Amino acid sequence: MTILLVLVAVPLAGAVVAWVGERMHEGSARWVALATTTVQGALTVMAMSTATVAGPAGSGGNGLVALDGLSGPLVSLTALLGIVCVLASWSTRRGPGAYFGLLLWLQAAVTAVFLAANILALYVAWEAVLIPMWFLIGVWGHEGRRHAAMKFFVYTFAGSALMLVGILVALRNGASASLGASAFAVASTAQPAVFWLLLAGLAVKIPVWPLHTWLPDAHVEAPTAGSIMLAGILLKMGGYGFIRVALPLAPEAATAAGPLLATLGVIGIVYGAVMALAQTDLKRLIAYSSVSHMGFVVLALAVGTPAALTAAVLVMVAHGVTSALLFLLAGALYDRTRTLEVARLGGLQRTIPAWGTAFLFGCLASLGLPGLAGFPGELLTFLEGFEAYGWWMVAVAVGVVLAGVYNLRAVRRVAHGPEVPAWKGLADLDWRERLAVGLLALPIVALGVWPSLVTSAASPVVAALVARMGR
Amino acid sequence: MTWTIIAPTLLAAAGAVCALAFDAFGMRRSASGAAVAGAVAAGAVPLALLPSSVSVAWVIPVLEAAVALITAVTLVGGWRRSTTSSSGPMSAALGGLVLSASLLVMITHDMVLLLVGLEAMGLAAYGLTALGGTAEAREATMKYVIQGAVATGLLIIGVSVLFVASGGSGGYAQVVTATGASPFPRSAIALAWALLACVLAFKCGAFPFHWWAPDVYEHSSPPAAALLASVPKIAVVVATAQLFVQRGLSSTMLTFATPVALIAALAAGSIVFGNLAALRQRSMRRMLAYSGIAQVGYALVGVVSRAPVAAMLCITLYGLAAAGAFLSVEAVGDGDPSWDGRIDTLAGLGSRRPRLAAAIAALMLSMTGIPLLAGFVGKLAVFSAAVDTGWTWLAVLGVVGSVVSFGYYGRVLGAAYLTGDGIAGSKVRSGAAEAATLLTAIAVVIAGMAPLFVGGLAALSLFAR
Amino acid sequence: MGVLTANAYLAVLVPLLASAAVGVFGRRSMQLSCWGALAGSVSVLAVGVACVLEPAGRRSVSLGWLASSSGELTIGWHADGLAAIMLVVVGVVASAVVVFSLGYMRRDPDPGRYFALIALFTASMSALVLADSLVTLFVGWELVGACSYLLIGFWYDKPSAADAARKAFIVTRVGDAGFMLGLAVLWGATGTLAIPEVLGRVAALPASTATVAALLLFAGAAGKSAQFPLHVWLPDAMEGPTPVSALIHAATMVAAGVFLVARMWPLFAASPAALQVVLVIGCVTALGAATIAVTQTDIKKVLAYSTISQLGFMFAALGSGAWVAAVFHLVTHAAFKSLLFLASGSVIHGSGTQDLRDMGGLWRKMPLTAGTWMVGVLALAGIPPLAGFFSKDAVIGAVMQRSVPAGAALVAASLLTGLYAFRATQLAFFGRWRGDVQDVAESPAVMTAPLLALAVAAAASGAAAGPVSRLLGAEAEPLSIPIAVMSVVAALIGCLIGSGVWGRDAGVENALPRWLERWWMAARSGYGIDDLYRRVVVRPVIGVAAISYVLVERVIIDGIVEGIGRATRRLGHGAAELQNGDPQRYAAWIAVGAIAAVAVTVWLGR
Amino acid sequence: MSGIVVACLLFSLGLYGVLTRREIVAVLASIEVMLGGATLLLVVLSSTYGTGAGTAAGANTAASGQAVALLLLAVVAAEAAVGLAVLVSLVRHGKTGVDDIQRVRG
Repeated sequence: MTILLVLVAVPLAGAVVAWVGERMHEGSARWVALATTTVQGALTVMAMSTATVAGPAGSGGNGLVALDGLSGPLVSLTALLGIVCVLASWSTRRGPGAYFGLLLWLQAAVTAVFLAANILALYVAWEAVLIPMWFLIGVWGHEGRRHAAMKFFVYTFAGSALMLVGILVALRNGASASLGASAFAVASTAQPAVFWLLLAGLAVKIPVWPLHTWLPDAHVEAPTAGSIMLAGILLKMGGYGFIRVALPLAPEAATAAGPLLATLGVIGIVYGAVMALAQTDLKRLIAYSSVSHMGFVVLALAVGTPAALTAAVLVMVAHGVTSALLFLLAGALYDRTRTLEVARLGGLQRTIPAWGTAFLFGCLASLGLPGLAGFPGELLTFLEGFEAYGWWMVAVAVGVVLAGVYNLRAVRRVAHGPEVPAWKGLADLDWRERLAVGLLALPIVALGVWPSLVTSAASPVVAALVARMGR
Repeated sequence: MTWTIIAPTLLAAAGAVCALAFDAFGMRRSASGAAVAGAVAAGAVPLALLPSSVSVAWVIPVLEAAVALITAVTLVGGWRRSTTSSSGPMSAALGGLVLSASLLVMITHDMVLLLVGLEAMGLAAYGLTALGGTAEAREATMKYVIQGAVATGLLIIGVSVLFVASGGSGGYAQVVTATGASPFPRSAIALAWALLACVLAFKCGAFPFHWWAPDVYEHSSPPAAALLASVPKIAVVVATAQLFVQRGLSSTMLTFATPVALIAALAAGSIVFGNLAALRQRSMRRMLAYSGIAQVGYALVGVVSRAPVAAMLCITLYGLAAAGAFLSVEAVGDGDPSWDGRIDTLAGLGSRRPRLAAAIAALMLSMTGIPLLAGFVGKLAVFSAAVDTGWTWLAVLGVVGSVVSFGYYGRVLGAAYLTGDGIAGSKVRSGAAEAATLLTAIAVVIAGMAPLFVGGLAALSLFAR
Repeated sequence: MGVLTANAYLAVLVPLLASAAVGVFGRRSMQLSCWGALAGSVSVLAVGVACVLEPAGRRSVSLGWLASSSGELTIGWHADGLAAIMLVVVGVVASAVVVFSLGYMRRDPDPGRYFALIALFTASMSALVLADSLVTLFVGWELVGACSYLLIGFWYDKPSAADAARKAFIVTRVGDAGFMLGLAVLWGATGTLAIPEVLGRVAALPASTATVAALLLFAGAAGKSAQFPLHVWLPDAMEGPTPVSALIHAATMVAAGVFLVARMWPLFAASPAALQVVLVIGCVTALGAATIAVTQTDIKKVLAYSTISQLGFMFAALGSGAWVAAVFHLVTHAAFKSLLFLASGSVIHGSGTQDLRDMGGLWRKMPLTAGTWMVGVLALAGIPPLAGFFSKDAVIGAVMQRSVPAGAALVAASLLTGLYAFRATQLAFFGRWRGDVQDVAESPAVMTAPLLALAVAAAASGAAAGPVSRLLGAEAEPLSIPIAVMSVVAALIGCLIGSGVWGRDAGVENALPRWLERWWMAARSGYGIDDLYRRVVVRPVIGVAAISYVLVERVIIDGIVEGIGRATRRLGHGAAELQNGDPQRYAAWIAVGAIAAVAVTVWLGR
Repeated sequence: MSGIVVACLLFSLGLYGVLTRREIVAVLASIEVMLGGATLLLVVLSSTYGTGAGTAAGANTAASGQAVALLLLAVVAAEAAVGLAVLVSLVRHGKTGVDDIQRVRG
């Protein structure tokens, strides 16, 4: 159990050391950050292997920390993205100490969310994520960063504030604070209130259509590492919260809200794809593709069968690595060209081949090509969705086609086509960026070929949750 | 034994008198020193006399100590000002008096003493505001006096009715029993309680009796504002909590069913008005003043949901942060005398004075109610009490208020960190204000983190009962 | 031999590993990457032959791919007769193409990537063929589409190639969306996606479900096999290197649609309505594509439309219940069509142009290519004793029994086939050399050798009718003489018109009579279907996206969010304005406030 | 009963004066009247409404009421003193009317 507490403490310690270290010795922050994230990665692997991954939530000493099949994959994703973020922001010159400090604080907070075994601890960690993200977007962002940072903070804070009230109402109606295996459901009269209040916070985070408009602004303005953590892992807190807290607390209300949530999910898929089609800025395009992918998660959560929930976890992890790769590449490109206007880009496969190939790989993964991470989760969601909602899945099929359209259109306009003279002498990816791309490409292929890496861990836990809900 | 109860008030008053004496002999430094010593002594006594086992009896002494220490911090924060300008020692002495009156208000259980305490606090506040020295300060004081007078009138009527109804004794307990059976018709008693509620609302700056607050806090000297924005507010809210949720502190019986709706209206009004008006403010102190109105609203939610300890905790933790915030204004002023007190011209503070900026950030985020900081602990206690007693809509209003509050607290952070350029700070004249700000910031962080280690957050529900 | 049939997955694994090796190490030398790709395709051929010689029956393994509580999605392989035939076809054509590419891609700067992609394609194709569950089949299906995308867009800096690649992948994905829906229907109805179980439970399915599932699967097949209305991508796919067209867009990938219907035959057999649709689409495509092929000026476009037409024949056969004939025609078509494409590659390589109007009299300078082309053309036209005659005749025979108008349409199509085949031959190989390049020379041996091999295969595959149908578990029907005579006569008429008209005057197309001119131009542009799609589908979608982004996202949804922010600030203004500085107004507020409070308390407390 | 009416009348008059007079001096004067009225109310109430007027206990209420009234006089006096002190500082800067002290707003 202590290793789980360490998983939160290590990044925090790293954050302090990085921040202080930078003061004493220029450039030491990034090495400290790299060391911390690698140690965190190793610890996570150790924790995953020793913890009874398949067992119910083994709660920590004072009920603060638990690791099981549901939170395991997401904690591992966080550790991986932590390393990638450090590599991606290796050359930040503006206050690296604070930058890496905040990044590690963010990682610690997110890990704490996934490991929290107590509702209030989960809420505290959930809010603790906001502050570093606000600073990352606000200080190191691009031109419109102040507005984007403010919008991100207030929008998410509004959602999570209502979530707090939901938690309080739940606690009043007999829910036990521990998220472990204890008897769970709230009195059925209070379930609608609890469910909708909790959903307010979760829906903003996932994001569920139409509560998504903060995402593109935050992504366009955030620095590379900020985008990677935001898209890669912060969105998953919503999905995780739904499965870990909202479903067990208010099962009947969740079933009743199923059709509405499914509709919002399907709209999210199609709407996100259509919006991505209309974008002229590469990062905004990737942000909308995230909205579309998370639409699958919402649909899966709405269906609510054990298979669908497993699919939701799978899509979350897959989208985590895929969008992280795309944002890593968009950030790397921005560092070189200082613009992400798709109209001004072109022929990059010829100019910077390594980047071009990685971008193509990312887009193929994003459009859900089988053999890559996106496909298994989306297929299982599609199948479960069809079984639950029948011919509504035609809209999802349209969404899948549109995903192909906007991804290939992006590749066509950015990577293919004749070389643009303006970008003649661009430097291709350096070894750090290639390592980061490799670190992401590996899981993308692994999950695509053998998805039960995640599903075999998540499926039993989810089945137990659903069984206990008596659904 | 009664002496030990009154000791803190007397010690604070003694400190003030010594300060005046020293000032008469022109010894400014020792005058300020005496005031600070008085405050610290006033804080030490209740702590020393704490009963061994932690119980509800701990609450009032701990709050007394907190109030005294906050006063000491504000006096230390104003050290440069009180040792250099001629009216300095006078404001230090008045600070001691405010503390002394506030302590009286907190511990008394007698209507008349409550009246005397409130008036003494008011008069000392008039003095402190006037010492701001500027034309606006004088104007603000005059307005404060006029409004204060009207409030005093209403207070006297209220107290007199209750005093006579309770057979001339005026003790809270007697008043409560008299409320049930008294020579007066029910409506007279209702009038008295209503007036009492309104005056207490006036004293702690709740809506719609808040008019004096923005002017006074903006134009009095920052250390004075730090004191006035925290200590009197805490005292009045503690008194309100005791009065309206009866002396037993834990008993859930409300003396009079009807004032609950009135206090709920005051609370809701304060939250809405305070948050909205603060959004528009350009001057930092005026913004803090309006946000104070909202924060009182949150505390009153605790009173409404019959959780006196939660209400006291909420207002005290806010008081701590508010004092720190006003002292930070003084600290920034120390660094750059030409600063016009506006938020937007705080630009670049994050890079120029990182420690101070970090302290300001902690204080702002605490007042917003972000977890791991003191404000969240207070708000969580109050809102969970509200939800438990069925006042869920008040909790939602409070929570939404906190979200809106990031609109203006966040703008301070935005100015400090997100904008590059800004006024080039000169050499810092004296570190006293910055030290005081840092002290409060650290206290806020520690208070925020405490529940994590003290048996997990679930323990918070202890406060909610 | 046993070891190969036991673990047929080698057909997938070896090319996959080859592709990875070539991708990483192939940068340096052309030979190394060529050998890598060849190893892949030869291994497929070897496994195919092994399975043909020793029909080991169902050797399949299924692994828990996606563990989910409500049903097991498994992956695994299943080497039966149909798979064996397909493996042989893929093996032969792929090997020929790889050897041919050694010569064709000599001057290309990036051979490593080319051969890696070819090897990856071979691996995906055999994964598709060997698939034991519909999930694995779908994985192979999409990967094949992706490889075709990457290979069509091989010269990605050519805008037309990049556009063609994107168009191909998107149009096929439209079909694949239908396929996915079909999967969902079957998963819902039978609770599993393993092919044997699904087919086992087909009988229990209600007719409507079977029909819907069959039609959806057919949608996927139509997309991949470029049947009307999803055929628009194949002509543009000619932008890719010619060997790619030979491998992917002649023999293997486009045949995947036919393979799918054949593999899921019991499902189709269970729904006559679906078969009717397949028949109609097959005939319409066969005839329509043939008319367009006649008018094409680019030699590869002629062959592309010819492929669409021949696939139409196969689907017509499937639609009329003769799936064995369809598979047999698939085999023979793969042989002679890949031969024709490679020959056209050799012509393009030698003469430097793809436009038939700039060619002429090449048989003198490129005898070997001309010879092999003639074999291919005769097989295509269905002239006995070459392969085309046997397989096309079986198809027409089966279709004629099913419905005479359909049969008539196919006979007309085979007439047109003969017409465009010989028109192309006449324009390219006979008459005067109209091109400006002078030193036209025969292609090197490395290119002509595969031509010869395929020529032999094209000729001999006619005799394979017996073994093929036996492998598929059905005895070969005897040739019906009247049908055979009718189709041969039609073909001969076509050939005569083709070589005669264009023999006399190579430029006859420029001076056509008014009415024919209009039809001719329409047919050349594919009856404007491409433009229709662009106007009706592509442009509106982009337009709607742009408008809805500005309108729905920016104005409505984000408008509300930002609006709430602004409204709160404006309220703030209102609130702060209350404080107008007049102390008496404040005092009045206090008095009024107190009175109101008293009134409320008294009224409530009464 | 008439005592209460007088006290309320005095209080209302004082309040009216505070709200309407334009000179600050007059406002302060009105404040004195108002507070005087309030104190009077206390004395009248305690004497008429003491528990059992005329009995020993009643006398007790009346006495303590008057004692508190004396205390109130001191408080009101202090209030007036501070008010006048502020007024003096304002007058020194030439501001005597309520309109002159309306600059601080918003």
